[in-house]
Amino acid sequence: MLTMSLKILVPFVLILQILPIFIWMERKGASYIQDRRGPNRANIFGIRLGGMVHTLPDVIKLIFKEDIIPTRANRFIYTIAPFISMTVACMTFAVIPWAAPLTLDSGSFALQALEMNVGILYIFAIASIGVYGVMLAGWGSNNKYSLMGGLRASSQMISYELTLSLSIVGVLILSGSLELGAIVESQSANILSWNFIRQPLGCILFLVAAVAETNRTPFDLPEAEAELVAGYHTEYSSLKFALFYMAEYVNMIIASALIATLFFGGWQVPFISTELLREHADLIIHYSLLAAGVGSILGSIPLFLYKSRVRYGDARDTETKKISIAMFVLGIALVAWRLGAGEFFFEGLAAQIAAAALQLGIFIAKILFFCWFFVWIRWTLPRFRYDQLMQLGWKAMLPLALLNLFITAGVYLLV
Amino acid sequence: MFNFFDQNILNFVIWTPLLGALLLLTIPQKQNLWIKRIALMTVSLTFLFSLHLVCYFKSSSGYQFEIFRPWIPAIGAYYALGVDGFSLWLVLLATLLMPIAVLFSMGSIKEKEKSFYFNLLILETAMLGTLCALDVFLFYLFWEAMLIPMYFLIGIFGHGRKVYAAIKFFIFTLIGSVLMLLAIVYLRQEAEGSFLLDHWSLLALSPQVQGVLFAAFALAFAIKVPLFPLHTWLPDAHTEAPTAGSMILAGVLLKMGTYGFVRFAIPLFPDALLVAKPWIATLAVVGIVYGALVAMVQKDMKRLVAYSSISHLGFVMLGLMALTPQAVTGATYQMVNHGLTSAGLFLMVGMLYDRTHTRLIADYGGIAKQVPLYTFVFLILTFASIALPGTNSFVGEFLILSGSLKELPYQTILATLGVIFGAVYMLWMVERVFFGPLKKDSLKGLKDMNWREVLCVLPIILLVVWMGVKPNFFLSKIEIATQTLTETVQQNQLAKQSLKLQK
Amino acid sequence: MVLAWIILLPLLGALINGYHALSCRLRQQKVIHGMVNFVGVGLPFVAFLIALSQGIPFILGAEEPIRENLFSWISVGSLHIEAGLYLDRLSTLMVLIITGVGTLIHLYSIGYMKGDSGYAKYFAYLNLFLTSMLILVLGDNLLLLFLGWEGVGLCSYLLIGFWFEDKAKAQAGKKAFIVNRIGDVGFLLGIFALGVLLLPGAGENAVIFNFEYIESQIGLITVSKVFWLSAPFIITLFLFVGATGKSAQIPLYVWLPDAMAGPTPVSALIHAATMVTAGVYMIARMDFLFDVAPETLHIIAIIGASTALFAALIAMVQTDIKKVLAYSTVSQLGYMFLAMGVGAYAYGVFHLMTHAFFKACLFLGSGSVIHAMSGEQDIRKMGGLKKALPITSMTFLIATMTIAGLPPFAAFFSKDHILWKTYSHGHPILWVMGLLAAFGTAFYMFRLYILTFTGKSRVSEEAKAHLHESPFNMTFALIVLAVLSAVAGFLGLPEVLGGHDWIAHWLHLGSNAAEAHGASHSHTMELLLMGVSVAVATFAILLAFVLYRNGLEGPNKRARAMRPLHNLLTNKFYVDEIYDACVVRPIYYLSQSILFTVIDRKLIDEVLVNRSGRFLAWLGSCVSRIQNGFVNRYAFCFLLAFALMLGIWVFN
Amino acid sequence: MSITHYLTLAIALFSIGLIGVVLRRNLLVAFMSIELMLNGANLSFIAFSRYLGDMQGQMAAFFIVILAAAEAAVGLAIIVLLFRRQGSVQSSVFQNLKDKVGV
Amino acid sequence: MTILFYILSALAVLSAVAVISFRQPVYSALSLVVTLFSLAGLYLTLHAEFLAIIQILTYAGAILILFIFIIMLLNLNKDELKEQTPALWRRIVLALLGGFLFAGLWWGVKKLSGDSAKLTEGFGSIASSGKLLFTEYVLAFEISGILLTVALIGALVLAKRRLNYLPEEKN
Repeated sequence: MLTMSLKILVPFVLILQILPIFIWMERKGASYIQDRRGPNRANIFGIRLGGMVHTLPDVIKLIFKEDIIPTRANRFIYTIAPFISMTVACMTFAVIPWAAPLTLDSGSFALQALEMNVGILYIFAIASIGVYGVMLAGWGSNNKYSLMGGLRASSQMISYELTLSLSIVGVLILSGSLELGAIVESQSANILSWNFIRQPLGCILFLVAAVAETNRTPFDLPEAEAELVAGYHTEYSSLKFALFYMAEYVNMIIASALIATLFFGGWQVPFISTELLREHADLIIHYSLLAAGVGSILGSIPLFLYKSRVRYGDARDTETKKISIAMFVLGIALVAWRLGAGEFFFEGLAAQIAAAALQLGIFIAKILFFCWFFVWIRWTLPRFRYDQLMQLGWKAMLPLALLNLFITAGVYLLV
Repeated sequence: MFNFFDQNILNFVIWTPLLGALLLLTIPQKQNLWIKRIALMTVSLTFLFSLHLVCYFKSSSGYQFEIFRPWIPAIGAYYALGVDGFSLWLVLLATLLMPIAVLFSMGSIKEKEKSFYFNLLILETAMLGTLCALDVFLFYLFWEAMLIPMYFLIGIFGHGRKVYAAIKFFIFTLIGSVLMLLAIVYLRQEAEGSFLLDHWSLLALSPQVQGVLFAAFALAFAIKVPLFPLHTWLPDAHTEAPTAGSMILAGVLLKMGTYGFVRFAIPLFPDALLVAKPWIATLAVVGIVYGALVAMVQKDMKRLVAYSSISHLGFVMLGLMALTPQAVTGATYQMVNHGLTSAGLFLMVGMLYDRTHTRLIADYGGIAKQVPLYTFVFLILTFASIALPGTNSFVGEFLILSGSLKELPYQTILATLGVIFGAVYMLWMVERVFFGPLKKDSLKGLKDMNWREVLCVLPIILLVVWMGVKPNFFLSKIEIATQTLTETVQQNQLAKQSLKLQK
Repeated sequence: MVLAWIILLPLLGALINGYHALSCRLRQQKVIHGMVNFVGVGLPFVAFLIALSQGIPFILGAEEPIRENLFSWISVGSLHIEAGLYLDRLSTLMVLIITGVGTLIHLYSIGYMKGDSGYAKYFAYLNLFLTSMLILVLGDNLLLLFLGWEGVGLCSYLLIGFWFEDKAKAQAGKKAFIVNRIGDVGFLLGIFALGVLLLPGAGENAVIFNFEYIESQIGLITVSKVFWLSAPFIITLFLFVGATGKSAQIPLYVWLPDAMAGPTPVSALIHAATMVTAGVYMIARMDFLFDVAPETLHIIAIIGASTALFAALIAMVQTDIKKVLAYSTVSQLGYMFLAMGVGAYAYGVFHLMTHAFFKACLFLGSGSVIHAMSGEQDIRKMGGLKKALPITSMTFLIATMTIAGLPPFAAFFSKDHILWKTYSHGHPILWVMGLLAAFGTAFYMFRLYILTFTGKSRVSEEAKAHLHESPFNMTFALIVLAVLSAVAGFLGLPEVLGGHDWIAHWLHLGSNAAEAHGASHSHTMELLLMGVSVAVATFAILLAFVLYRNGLEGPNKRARAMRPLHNLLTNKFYVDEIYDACVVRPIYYLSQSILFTVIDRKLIDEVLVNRSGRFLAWLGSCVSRIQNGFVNRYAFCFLLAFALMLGIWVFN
Repeated sequence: MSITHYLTLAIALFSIGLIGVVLRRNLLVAFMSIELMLNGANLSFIAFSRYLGDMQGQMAAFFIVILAAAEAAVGLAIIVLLFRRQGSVQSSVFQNLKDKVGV
Repeated sequence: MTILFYILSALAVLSAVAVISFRQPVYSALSLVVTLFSLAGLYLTLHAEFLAIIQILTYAGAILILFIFIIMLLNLNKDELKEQTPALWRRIVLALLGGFLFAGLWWGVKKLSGDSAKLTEGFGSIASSGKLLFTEYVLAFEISGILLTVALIGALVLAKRRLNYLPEEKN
């Protein structure tokens, strides 16, 4: 039971860690795209970490805001809607593998919360349940605009769900199984075997559908400020709004995780296969740590010399200096440790764990990259009109997905 | 050629009216003169054929002029026709009354003649068919076929509450005949799937079964005869029917009930008859007295004659129930007599109606002065219907009453009471209509009978006198049939008695 | 075939006259009086001559009756009825009376009916009447007798209602026919009872209703039973009921007084001479049967006597000349039935003959008075007509003396014989009643004579103007009849007075038993009784003279004195009103409100026919209520049905 | 857990669905109870397929689900139409086919 | 395993009862979702993963959303309040009838023997289901495809509002 609970814990913790980074990235990215500084005020003892600390007060703000329930709203549905969306969002992460399965004496130990051979279908099922949250929220808050917003959001999510599922069928054909672990396995040969190369069209379609699925930018009609104020969650305040907000970001994380696992080889380290990785795991770690130490030392120096023009008159001015000193000390320690202890020597399980750790790191890097991708799209592309959105969904992407399916099936059969 | 004609004379008699009717259809409605001529010709032709029947009727027991051909072998129905003492004179009566009816309605029916004569001819075929059928299925077919044209005649050409009367007439008879149908079906199955009457008469049925079957047949025929409680359709049907219609209805259709008793109910179920005899006789006698008494208070002449026919047919039923040769012969003879007298009376009332369009006695008074010939004929018919000796009804009534005194003493004494009341209501009507001062001016211009009406009434008057004075010519032919009937019934009853004694 | 001609001749006359009357009426032409007279009177006269020719051998003592068999009327199975004629002494007497008196009356009515519009029709009816009377008399079996019986009833209906414009006259005709019909029903029942008795025993072609055959079967009849009563008693009782109906005895006499509505010769012929005597003839013809039923004879006697007395009382106060004569006929008939009742059939017939003569003469006399007074019948407006109508008054006087029973005239002998026979056969009470009736008869007859012919003339002026003696053809009949009524008595001269009572021996009716019984009394008693009756008659005549000599004032005063009795008598003991109240009205009420409306209309029509129709319609509507379009209800039914099926499946 | 347990549950669902259809006047809820009945049937199919070791049961269940989807689509379209016509979804409102009693 | 069965079946029954007893259709819809989820769980215990997922995907994910769509679009809630709860006696009678029904069927079912057959490897998984679908039941599969299309078009034609104020689309 322990391993089972551990397996569940890891994805959950993973999401909760990535979430604040993603929020920070979103705000920082948006500001830099809009040529402005992002959040840089909040600090703990002067350390601002480039605005990342700001998310903490954000969260606290949301929690402690006054919780207003509109009169004559359907109280039960109004309150339950955010919880549904949040739980649904978190549940999908269970299926995503974050590292190669460990070969233990008692059989392989999959490093994913739920090793289901229905895999992908599970995700889509849960995604379709997600629609409930949105609809009930829109309807529960007894406000015409939120109702319209809820309707639009749900209809959009439903129609793009179709394209989403059809676009990945190509991948399924190639990988031969719905189980995500197996899909990643099928991409393990080399960078060329990654699906975004074998399935370029599928990848693009999946990407666009994923963005639409999470109601992000080009497709974020429901929350379009201009027309529907804040869409289905206009009436929500404090914690319930926070839940919706987080649910949205979790959805995006999952979308990017899916993109990574399905098309970009999941936890596959680009050029090193798992076995290779396992043999040289100790070597790689040793050298990477070493590189990290040297890097931090070199990095701390320019930081130290940097004079910021802005004087806040409080602890923030000296922040860069304190950071640069910290980096310097850390780098020295790393280098010393690495050189002193010499190469690690893992064999058997320890090697596998080390390899898994590496793969996990790569996997997180991929997710972050795609999160950045989402943010990037959001603050560059203009918004679609509703009928254009539907037009694109039904008349453009669906045929393309079918075409892609057709081609891959044809090729697969002939080859 | 002649013996071909003689062989299936019955076919000729029965189907000529139908041919006439079909011929009528071909003539356009405008040519009503031709319609009348053709109708009259067909009907008279049928009468001629039936005369042949009379001449060549050998006075031997059993059926004459038999025609026997398998008709629907699947259900065992044969096309069997035959005439014997009972049906001969009724056939004659039907074929005689028809020309009179047609001749009379030539004057009185002015619109929709084609459908009127068509219905009449169909009615005649049905009547003749019922009388001559020896196969029960064929009998039932014609029996039902009779209703439809009569229904139309009353329904379309009648006056006053004609639709109500037509429906009532139809449904009353239908209820009875449906029960009969059940009995027929049961009997057919009993007689191994054959509908022939001869096969049926050989059947030995247990008394209880006989009782039920007899009840079914008796009910169907009792409605038609109008025995007492089931008679309310008759006055309505008669008063609302057109003259020709009520003539045929009274003349022949009522006799179907009694004929049915004679042909089916009595011979087939002797034991049940033994049990039911007193009951039906009492009902008949009640009918006689009831009919006479109610006739006394009628305001409408036709209705009075209708109730009088209930009373007269009560006599016939009494005769049938007594089952002695005299009584049954008298009953059959009385059927023919009543047919003549009541048809005659309806004819006369019809004539009055054509002239003054009212049948209420109160509207008349003292017309004897105006129409002496009409009064003379009417008086003869009145005395015939009262059964004055020398007229036909007296012979019938005498035979019935003398025959049935032994079997049903109490009923007979009550029945003779009916004779008195008969005289009362007829003379009361005659006195109110004919005698007394002629006050009403509407009657001043009353014309006497024209030649056509005299021609209609003449045969009836002649027959009334002839059948009164020289009845033997008719009785001898009926006698044989009654002889066979009473003997068969006696044997069965005796057999049963002896059986009972042994048990 | 000679006898047949007697019947056919009048029939022929009737047909010819009838056809002539109808065609003239239709073609609006005048009736040729000559032809009608010749046919109407001539043919009956010829019939009279033939009858005479056939009758003389009998009068001269021939025993063997003449039989003629015309044709077989009804023959069904073992029942044979022949239309045969039979002439023996009794029927010769009757035929002679009928044809004789009939011809005279025909002659008389030529004058009487001269101006009438239905002249030919009248003669046709009269001839028809003669035919049916002759059939009645000449018929050799009961059926033919009944045929004549009803025929006569028919003709009396036609003749009484001859002037049918007048409502009262038409109703009188109807009343006569219906009352006769009630009697006839009794007669019919008698015939049927006889038929039931004789039929089983009859041989293959036995003619059971012939009189001779019945006489031959008398042994079987006396012994057998009908409806648990002795056969002869029942049959004779029924026949007697028929007789009362026809001859107007107590219960059914009411039609005779009203029958006066007809023309007077009709009353003379039918209600005096012939028809009413049919009952007496029938009993005489069936004397062998009646002898065997002593109880019926006893009843007949009682009824006869009471009718005689009863009618005599009423006649005393009647004011209409014909009504008086009508009641006198009823009482004389009472006498005849009294004779029959005591077994003296011959004397009954003898009285019948004498009565025919003097009653016809009286009626014709009154006819000529009415003719002279141009239709006036009320004796209170007459008086002192002797001078104006000498012959009529003379003949009327002779007839009155006859009927009163004065010695030289016929009635004295016949009536006396009857009284003597009643007394000698041990019925003293009946004899007294008979005597009183005789007193009454003498009183009212002379009252009538005095009031009409003698005394102060109360005739109104214009009637007095054309008061004239009736023409010869009318007075001839009167004279002949008067002479006959005077002379006829001597036929039955009793031994006691030296005659050898020819008529009784000639007819030798009835079994000798009755004869033997009477012989015991001595001749002296007979003479004594004869003297008493003559005394009574003369006393009555004197009383009448005293009372009515000087007009009506005196009698009216006395009438007012004994008002209740007088009213009772003038209203004929309220008999008509009683009949009407207890017979006619209840039957009418019964049939009108109970039978017709309640049973016919309400019970059968309403309840059975309409009500059942409406019930079916109601049934239909309440079933349709289930279809109320409510979807859930249908689903519920599905569920119910499914559960039911499940239940069935589970439990077996 | 033996098959009877699963079947009892299936029957329970089925009868609850049936009652729902009969009881509820609102067409939508009745429609949902029909879905409930279908699910009851599905469960019995799958239970049988599990205990008979034969995949056919599941295939049948699969097709039932498809059928339910199609039926829901058309059913709801009809309900929308009914609503648009009568303004309410109460089954008591749709009584036009009622037999006019007493005509 | 048995506890799981009892929990899930209790949940299913309760939510089923909730479906038919809630006055507001939205609540019944939601309780129907719960029923479906519990059934999906039951399917899993019966080794029918493919169907469990299909159940959630189509039933909960599509059909019920359609329901809620309809409820929301027609905002039925208001007039639902008018629907008065059926008379008490009707509910009792129905409950009795339901009980009787249940007992009858249960009586039928009771006789079934409880032994479970040996399951083949991969029983109920997507692969085996997929294989079966495309071999043995391929015809049924295609027909159901057609059926769904027909249903789609049908629903569209039925519910398409003839917008009379918009000019008829020229297609």
